[in-house]
Amino acid sequence: MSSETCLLQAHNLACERDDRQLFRGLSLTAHAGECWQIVGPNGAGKTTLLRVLAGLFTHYDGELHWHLSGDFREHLLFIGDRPGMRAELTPLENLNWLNALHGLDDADPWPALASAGLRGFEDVPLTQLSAGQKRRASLARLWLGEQKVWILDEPFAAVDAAGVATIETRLADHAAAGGLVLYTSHHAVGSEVRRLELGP
Amino acid sequence: MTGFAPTLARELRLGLCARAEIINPLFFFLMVVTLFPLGLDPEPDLLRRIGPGVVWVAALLAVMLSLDQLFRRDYESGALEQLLVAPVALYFPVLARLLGHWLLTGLPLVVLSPVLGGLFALPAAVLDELALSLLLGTPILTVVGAIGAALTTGLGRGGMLLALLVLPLYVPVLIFGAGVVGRSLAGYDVDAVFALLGALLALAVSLGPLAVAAGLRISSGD
Amino acid sequence: MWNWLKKWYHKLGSPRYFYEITGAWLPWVWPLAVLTLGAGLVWGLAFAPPDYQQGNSYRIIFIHVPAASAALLGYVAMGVAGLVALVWRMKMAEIMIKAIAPFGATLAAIALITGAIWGKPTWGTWWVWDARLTSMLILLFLYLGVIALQNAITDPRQAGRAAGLLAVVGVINVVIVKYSVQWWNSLHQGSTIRMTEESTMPPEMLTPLLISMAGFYLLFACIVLVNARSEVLWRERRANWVRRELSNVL
Amino acid sequence: MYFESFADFLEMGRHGFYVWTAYGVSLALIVTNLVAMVHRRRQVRAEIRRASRREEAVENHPRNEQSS
Repeated sequence: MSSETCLLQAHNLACERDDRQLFRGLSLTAHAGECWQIVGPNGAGKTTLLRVLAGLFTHYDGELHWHLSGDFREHLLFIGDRPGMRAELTPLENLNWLNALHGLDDADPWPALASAGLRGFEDVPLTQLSAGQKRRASLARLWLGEQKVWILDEPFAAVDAAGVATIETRLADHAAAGGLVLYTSHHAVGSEVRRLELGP
Repeated sequence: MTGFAPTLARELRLGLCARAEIINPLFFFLMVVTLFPLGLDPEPDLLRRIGPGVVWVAALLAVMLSLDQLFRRDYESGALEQLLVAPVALYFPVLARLLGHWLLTGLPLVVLSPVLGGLFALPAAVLDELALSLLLGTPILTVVGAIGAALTTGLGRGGMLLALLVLPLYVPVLIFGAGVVGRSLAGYDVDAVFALLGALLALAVSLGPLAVAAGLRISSGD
Repeated sequence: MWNWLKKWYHKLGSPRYFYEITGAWLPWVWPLAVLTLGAGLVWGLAFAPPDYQQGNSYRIIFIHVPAASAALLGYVAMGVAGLVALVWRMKMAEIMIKAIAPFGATLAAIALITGAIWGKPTWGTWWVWDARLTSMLILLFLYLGVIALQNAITDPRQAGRAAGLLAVVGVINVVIVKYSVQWWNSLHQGSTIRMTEESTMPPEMLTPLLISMAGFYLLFACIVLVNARSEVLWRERRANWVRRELSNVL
Repeated sequence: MYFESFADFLEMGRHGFYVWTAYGVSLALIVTNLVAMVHRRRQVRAEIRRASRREEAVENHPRNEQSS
């Protein structure tokens, strides 16, 4: 992987949360086209690391550089452990809001929701959807934007086997198309996924 | 692409489907105001003197209580996280959020205030000044209260803490707001006080959302 | 001068250096504070002449005015520390807010209590809705707000930054409150009831007042520095310089 | 010294009660702060020493399965 496709350089990251050392001396160089699986026992700081990479959590030591043009958040799709959507609203309303925030005004949420397996549930308030369906609603964004970097926290949680397969192929396609995927899960996507171990 | 319009649209939609959030502050406002004549003495001269102050304190408490849950569901659902990760200056979505919330809670108080003014035997001439003072004042209360709400979002039950943080910040607004009607009842000219309220409003609208944005970042772990 | 200030700003910004340098200052500042405060109060209580109108009750001024001005100065300092904590993300600034708040609130309470007690012989009532006393009451609530917020948040960094933001907003509010309360006060009972302005005081009363003011500021500085140093040790307890510092010091 | 005698100093022409109450309350509040300050200082130092002693104990002779 040549250096100019290097998207992320993290050097000697260390994070302490509530008096516990989560991780220390963590370095990571990620290039376009790669898919990173972040593994580690519960409480090892996987979610915290994702939030550090997404710029949501800034109390860490060490250096972190995104080699992306302009505001790195323009190229970032972050789906955290929470759905990121208001339960009172329908997937359509939520996605329209999220698209507008990311300047994707022309992106059509209908096909994306269909690919995420929510055909027929597009305008049902999230409160009436199952946990798996709620997860699919937030994962519908994988088919919406053209953000280069995806940071996903447990994307396969509460998703059935069929859903796992579709998401898996989507992640692989995105990496193959020159994107970068960083996700936490115990489920490996394809053979050449790179693993980042956290924990003691 | 400032995120203002979509957030305002979303906020109004959210507000309308959670109708209780609109009605509760209104009922609270009505009830608190009716307590005073019961607790004191319904004699018109007394009511006229305490009227503006009572209406203003009730409005102030109603706005503050409606703010306690302002960002909580956004925080718990992760929507707040998405707002922080979006490539957008937080000022605009926050301003839209506050405007939406004010339209659903502050404005109804303004519309209702002449009725309550009547309960306190306030002369008709003063009622429009009361309404105007609330029209200028309630947005300030919303913005300043939102700073406290942003800071207590991450905490479980912010209620009492929010009051402790925000009530001292409400004092100048209360003094000038209630003072307007008091002064005009006493026959003085009140343009200067309206100007002061307007100045506070300008300060709140311009700097407030920045403080709210900073508060939201801090509450979500920044 | 400017880069001298910047040098000190960065040096004091590092908790370890702050701990060491203030450790050297404290043995000198403590006696200075006690002496100045003692001298100011004793002079004001025993040697200054009584006020021709109020008699001896005005001697309360030697504790009321210094406490009030130190409380206000403390809040402004907290506001500045809050700004530094937010903009430059300096850990030391957060620690300073935590160190200033408790004694600042105490000083505001002292100013209130002494002001109220002073009102009794002078105007016959325990509480007077005087502009300065009312502003001091609101300042006390602002202090309590910062302390309450800090205790409500468990994560120290988050608590520090949240308190910092509240302190910055509070400082802006203190200025507005001061003028709005003065306007409100002039509105309702005219300005007949006013605490004696210290500027019109004769020198034999003004000198002890200024000395006890200096005494209060020094005492405030000492308490803040000691609290800040304890907080530095606690926040840096995982660092080995803290372990070394404590292991050889018995 | 403005006052003739120490008793007169305490009396302060019928204002003594107010002056000394004000000073007494203020002194009490200041002393509480000083006591809290010293207590916090000792508590922090003791806790850190205890923590470092505990860690040394674990490092020197780990008592769990590694040693068996």
